[in-house]
Amino acid sequence: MTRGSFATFTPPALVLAIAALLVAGNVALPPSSPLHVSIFVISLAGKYLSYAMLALALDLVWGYAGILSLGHAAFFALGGYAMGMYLMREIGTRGVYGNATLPDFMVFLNWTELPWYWHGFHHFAFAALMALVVPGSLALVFGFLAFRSRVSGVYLSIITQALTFALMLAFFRNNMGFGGNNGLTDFKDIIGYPLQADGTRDGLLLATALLLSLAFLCARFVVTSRLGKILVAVRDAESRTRFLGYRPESYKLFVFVLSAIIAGTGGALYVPQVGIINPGEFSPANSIEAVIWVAVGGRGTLAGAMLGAVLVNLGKTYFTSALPEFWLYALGALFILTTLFLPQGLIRMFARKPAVARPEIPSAKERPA
Amino acid sequence: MRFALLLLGLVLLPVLARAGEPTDAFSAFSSGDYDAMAAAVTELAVSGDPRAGAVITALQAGRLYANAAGQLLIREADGSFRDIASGKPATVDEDDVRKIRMNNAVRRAADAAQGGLRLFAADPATRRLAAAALFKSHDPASLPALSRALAKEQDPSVRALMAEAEAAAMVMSADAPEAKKLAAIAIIRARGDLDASALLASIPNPTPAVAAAAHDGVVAIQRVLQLWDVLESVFYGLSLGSVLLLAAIGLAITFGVMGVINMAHGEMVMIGAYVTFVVQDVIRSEAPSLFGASVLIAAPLAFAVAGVIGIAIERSLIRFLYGRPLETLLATWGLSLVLQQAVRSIFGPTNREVGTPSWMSGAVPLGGLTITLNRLTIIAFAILVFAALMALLRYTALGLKMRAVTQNRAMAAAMGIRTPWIDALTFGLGSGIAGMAGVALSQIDNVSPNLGQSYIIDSFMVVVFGGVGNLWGTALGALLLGVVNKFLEPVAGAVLGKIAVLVLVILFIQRRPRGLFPLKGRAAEA
Amino acid sequence: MANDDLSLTRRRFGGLGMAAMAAATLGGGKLATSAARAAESGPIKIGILHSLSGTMAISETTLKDVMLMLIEEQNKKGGVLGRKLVPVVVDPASNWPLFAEKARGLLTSDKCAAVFGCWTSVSRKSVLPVFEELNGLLFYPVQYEGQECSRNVVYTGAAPNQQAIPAVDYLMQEDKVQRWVLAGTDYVYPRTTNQILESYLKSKGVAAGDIMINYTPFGHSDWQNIVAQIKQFGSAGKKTAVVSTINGDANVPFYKELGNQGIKATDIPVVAFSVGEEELAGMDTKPLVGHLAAWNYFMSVDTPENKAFIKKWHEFIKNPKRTTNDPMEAHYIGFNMWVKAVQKAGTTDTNAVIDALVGVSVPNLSGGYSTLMGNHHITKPVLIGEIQDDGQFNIVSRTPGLVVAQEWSPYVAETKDLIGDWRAPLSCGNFNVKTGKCGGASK
Amino acid sequence: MSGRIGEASDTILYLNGVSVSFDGFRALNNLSLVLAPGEMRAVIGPNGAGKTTMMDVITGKTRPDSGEVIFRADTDLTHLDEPAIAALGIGRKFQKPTVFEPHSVHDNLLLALAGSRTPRRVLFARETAAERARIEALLDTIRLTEHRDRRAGDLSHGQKQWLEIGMLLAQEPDLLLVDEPVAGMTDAETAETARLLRDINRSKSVVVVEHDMDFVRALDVKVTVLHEGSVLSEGSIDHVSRDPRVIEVYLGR
Repeated sequence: MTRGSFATFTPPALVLAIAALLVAGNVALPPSSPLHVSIFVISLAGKYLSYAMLALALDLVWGYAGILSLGHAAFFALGGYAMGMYLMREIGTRGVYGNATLPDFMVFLNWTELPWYWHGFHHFAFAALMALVVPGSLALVFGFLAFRSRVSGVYLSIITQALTFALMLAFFRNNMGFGGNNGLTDFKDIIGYPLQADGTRDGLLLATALLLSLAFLCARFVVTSRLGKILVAVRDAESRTRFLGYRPESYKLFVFVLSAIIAGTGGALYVPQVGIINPGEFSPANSIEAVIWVAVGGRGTLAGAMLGAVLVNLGKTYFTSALPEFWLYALGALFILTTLFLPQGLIRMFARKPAVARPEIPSAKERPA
Repeated sequence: MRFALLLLGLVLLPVLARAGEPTDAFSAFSSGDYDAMAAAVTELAVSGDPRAGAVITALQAGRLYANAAGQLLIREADGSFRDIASGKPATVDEDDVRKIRMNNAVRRAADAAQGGLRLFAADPATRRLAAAALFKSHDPASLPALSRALAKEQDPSVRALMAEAEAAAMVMSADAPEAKKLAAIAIIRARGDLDASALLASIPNPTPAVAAAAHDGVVAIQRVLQLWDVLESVFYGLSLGSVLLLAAIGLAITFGVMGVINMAHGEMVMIGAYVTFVVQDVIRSEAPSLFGASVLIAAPLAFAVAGVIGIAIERSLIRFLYGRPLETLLATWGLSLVLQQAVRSIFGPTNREVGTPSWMSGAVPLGGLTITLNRLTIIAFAILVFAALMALLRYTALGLKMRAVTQNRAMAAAMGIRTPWIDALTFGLGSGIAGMAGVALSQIDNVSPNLGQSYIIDSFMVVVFGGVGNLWGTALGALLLGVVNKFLEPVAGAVLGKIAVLVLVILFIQRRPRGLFPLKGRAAEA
Repeated sequence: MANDDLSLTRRRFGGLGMAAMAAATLGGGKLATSAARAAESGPIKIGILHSLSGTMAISETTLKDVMLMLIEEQNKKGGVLGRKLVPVVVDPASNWPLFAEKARGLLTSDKCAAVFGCWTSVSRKSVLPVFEELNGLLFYPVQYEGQECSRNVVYTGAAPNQQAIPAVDYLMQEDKVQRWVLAGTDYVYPRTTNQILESYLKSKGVAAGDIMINYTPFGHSDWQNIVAQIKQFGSAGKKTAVVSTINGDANVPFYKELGNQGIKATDIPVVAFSVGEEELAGMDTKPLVGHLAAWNYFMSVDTPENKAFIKKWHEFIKNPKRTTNDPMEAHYIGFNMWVKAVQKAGTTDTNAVIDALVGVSVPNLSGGYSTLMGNHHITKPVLIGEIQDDGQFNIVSRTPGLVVAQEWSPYVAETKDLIGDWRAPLSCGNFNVKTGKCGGASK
Repeated sequence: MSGRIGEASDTILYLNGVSVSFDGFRALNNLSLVLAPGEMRAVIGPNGAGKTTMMDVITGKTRPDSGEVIFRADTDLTHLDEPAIAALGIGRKFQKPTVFEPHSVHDNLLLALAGSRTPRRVLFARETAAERARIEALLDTIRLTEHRDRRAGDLSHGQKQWLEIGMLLAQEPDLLLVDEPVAGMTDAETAETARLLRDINRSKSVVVVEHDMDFVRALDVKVTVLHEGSVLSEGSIDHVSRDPRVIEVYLGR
């Protein structure tokens, strides 16, 4: 096995193997067995893998194309909302009001008709498509405008943050028709399978692992292709690529849209497993946290990004229970120490491959005031 | 005729009431029945009882007490009690008496009563307050007293207020002649504020002529007020802008000039607010007389505390990360979590009370505007801080060195400037200014561990909008965003207005990818 | 396994997380959750699910502390059923999916017999499916929008009719208010409350033009125009009042702006449903004297129970300045109800406790008894208080009796015929009295 | 318009009255310059004379305030952006060597090879035998054959300069703009570079901006002296070095 194909196939194989083992531990072993995996662990694992997909998406744009998006959670949340809308429609008459067409919160606001943008979401396939199309389209429009006018560096970072902040405020509005602060919740089942059943959760975890692996392979194909080399070239010496006849904006747009679609997929898988989607998912802090997963895991390595997402969230799960009053110290210290002592991320402890060249946005420091 | 009788009655009342039974009124105070209390206050005020003023004043100040037997006592400033009925000092146990509380109805009655009682006070300022209180209560019963007061009044400004109060009572009077009412409407219309308009809109049982005049008056007042509304929006915008500027200006240094993506900036602001809290806490217990100056004392202290913390952060963390700006994001984010939790551990998770000194509270009318003093102070403070910062950078040796280091580190080092020390000081300066912003924000917002988080996004937005590295850009950007926001808000509502501002910033950056004041030429491409 | 003490449980819970990563080699190890939650011996675990960090920490941390105090008290009395109570504190960090995750952990890994927690509606909505799936028991202590009646939740806070309507009645009678500003944060609680109030006011003859409804975002901090707008609205010659459902953080800047623009309670009173002693503790209340709040409890309630409670609280928290507030009383009531129900049932088994809970009466702190009704809401008195300059409330009015909660709004077409009653034989949270069936409007 | 293009008909590059200013500073002031096909031209001038700005204008990085830049007698470059101009056949080497540091020398050349530049094509592009051969030839030209697999960032300064020139050649341009190619090079490397440029000039037009007078002399081509954004003097190196104005502003007495 060559080094390249090792790097390509090991991470998805590991992801699938872990997911399969967890599911097997849940299904095959009786609850009395000490190795039995509880459904709680299954849903946690599903959540982490969904986050890993967001981290993967973010690393694709940040690690390879040098676009530091501080608003990537927006794409994740939009994918989540698309899935949430499907799950809401799927409730049907089992909601508290028993209204067949209108989700509970609309009944509650005395709405009488389903808004136009909710039509079609009772089809799973349509919702799944929208979970890709909506984040992708937003990325396309936003990226087209931003990259065309050569918005870069911190300016780009801050407007992506503004984007997700604006979306958060918009989704908080009850008049938007997405349930306001309470968001979408109280889901019953997905394509006919009850969400609370263990089998469904096992299935969702496997589906997440599978799609994460696919997303990884897709991202890996891109970054190892000639296009991937150009992305890195754009990241480190954008004007050189331009004078070579490349249009960096097209390349950035391509990878930005691809990344948004992967993030949207992550969001769509996340929602059925955590059972709620609320505008809080758009909060800028979430996007910054995703950046931190990538940095902790190892920017510019796809496996590192995924590892970072899983490890940081694992830590969060553990510390919020074990040290409820002090966990923020632990988490904060982790970020500081990683930056100081492991600038290349945790993945470097596992892999010896030399770092991808130091990737930076242009430093404001180098510019005169 | 009845009016004359009333007048006569009022003149005679003081004489008659000497033998009256104000003790009935007194007993209502301790009854706990607020309606009875309100009636008692009104009754007491017109009774002419010499104790009325003292009792009502004590009631308003929360110094009126009653014991179980219904005996009324006034608590003096030194803590001793005095029996009202006898006027003699009384020895009572604190646990046996309870404070007489009011509700809004009683409070209104007390205000109106004080207006009537103080109309003849020696101090013009007191008479002015009395006239204003009577305008607000616009009770026709106060007409005779007002006309007597007007006849005696020498001070023209007090006279004008009394005339307005008389007009207000006149239009509300059921039996005043139409001509007098029309004249009164003219006086109220000339006053031209919201209270005047409210009064004109509520005249009871108007004759057609009165109704028409009142309606015209309301329309005229509203028309003028609408013009003032525009100015008001400008003031609100400048005020919001100055808050944004204060919040952002420290960041304009640590992020804009030094290139540190300083996510802990908000926490420096928060620390400044907590310094204000601590200063006030100490002042309250050690030197209450200094409370008015608490904010002035807190500002330099907050600068020092946040500045020293900033320097410590720079020396222990940031200096290892120069040239890796993105990693400063990670480290400072971690730091902000730690600082928030530390403040939560030390001061508790709940809001802490930061008081507003009296010179900063309230508002002054300026034409049709209501200029709130805390906002005005913050605008002035923002200008002052900005001017001081620009002066420091421009005219001091330290400022020169800072500019030199940020422009060309190698050259500055070659010229003998100790660049690490300057880095630390610059970061400290930015943090210190953030701390001072915290003092100002403590006056308008929650002092809680989350304080910083609510300003960090806006701060970054302002710095980027203005153009990274350009302090003038930050200042203009902040004011512009503030004003735009405040003009959008009435049209679109608070939420959509804010969304619109964000979208405008995004679109603006598309048009000008390097902010309001981009750095041009080859240097900008580096 | 069920006999493990707390520290072991913690470790196991942590191990559980770590296992997710290491599972490839270790398997899920030690994660079994099958044993029945209600083991009949050993300590009883009580979950405390309140945010200790993030935006809600400001309100929720106090509730965690009060729960710890109540549990400590109960243990001094010998616990329940002769078993010690053990609190399990977690931090859901104001993050709604994390609430669901923690709830699942408390129920499956820690096997808590009951959970006391949540503040925001969205956090409750997030954990609700978990409690229903795992048949847990949640005590929810905050006033909320109603429109919910779960078998697995005990709502110890006020439903809208236990707060809003008496307050409006008071203003109409005492202050002769004719014009109303309904100002709220844009989320579900203010929207429901305002919906109910609007219908109620209209039924009392208030014209549509005399009602102004305004919504602001969470954490709104610049109130200049809105306060000016209120002032303007109040200048139409009719007595005006503001009914505020403005949420937590936004209140301090709102009241500061009110004070500075010189709006006094004697001119335009503001009655708030989300401002209690905790919120006032962060403010200089001198300019706010006379503004009102409606709650089911005030710290200033003058009863021996309340005095004792405040004393215990100050001793426990070691700070004589700390305030008490309505949600704390709700936890006090809820906890005592749970204790009584467990004693009645003789077990901590969820089903037995839920059955035993309905009808339980315990003393509240305002000198009466609160009873859990079949709809899993409790009866409460409604108190109206005016803000004093010392940050406390002066109670100016209280309903003569206890008010029974209306969990389903009579002002929403779909819910006006619904009732909830978890007693047999009905055992239904959304029984339609028109159709005679359980399960909402259309069936 | 057609008339002017007619004037420029026998040129590869024709700058006509180009002016650029930044914040009131006139970087180029009515600059005109004509380059014949196959010509190599050296451009010299003191700092701030406008040399780099001229390159920026030609390559589309900076849009002039006025004037026109005609390429191959028929295309006005002032309306095109960098990639479009690069695609027309103009290559540019920066003052500071700019290569893709994380990539190998081989990959740097591969990315520079002429070919489709659209993301779709590039995504699925696989290295062909023809490309490999071309890269080998280039490696030989720039003397980096042995460093084929090294990370470009690890090369010496001079090697980076050559790699960048190699990348320019890989683009197969008709006109090369070379900004200070020998800055920081050893004498041996400088001589080698001069030889390399003369080689290149056999098939392509070249504009070299340089400070190093010995190097310019070694190139032995027509020299244009810029000063304050316009042409001060033009001619052979001996001609311009005798020009008193040039001596005044640049060479010093």
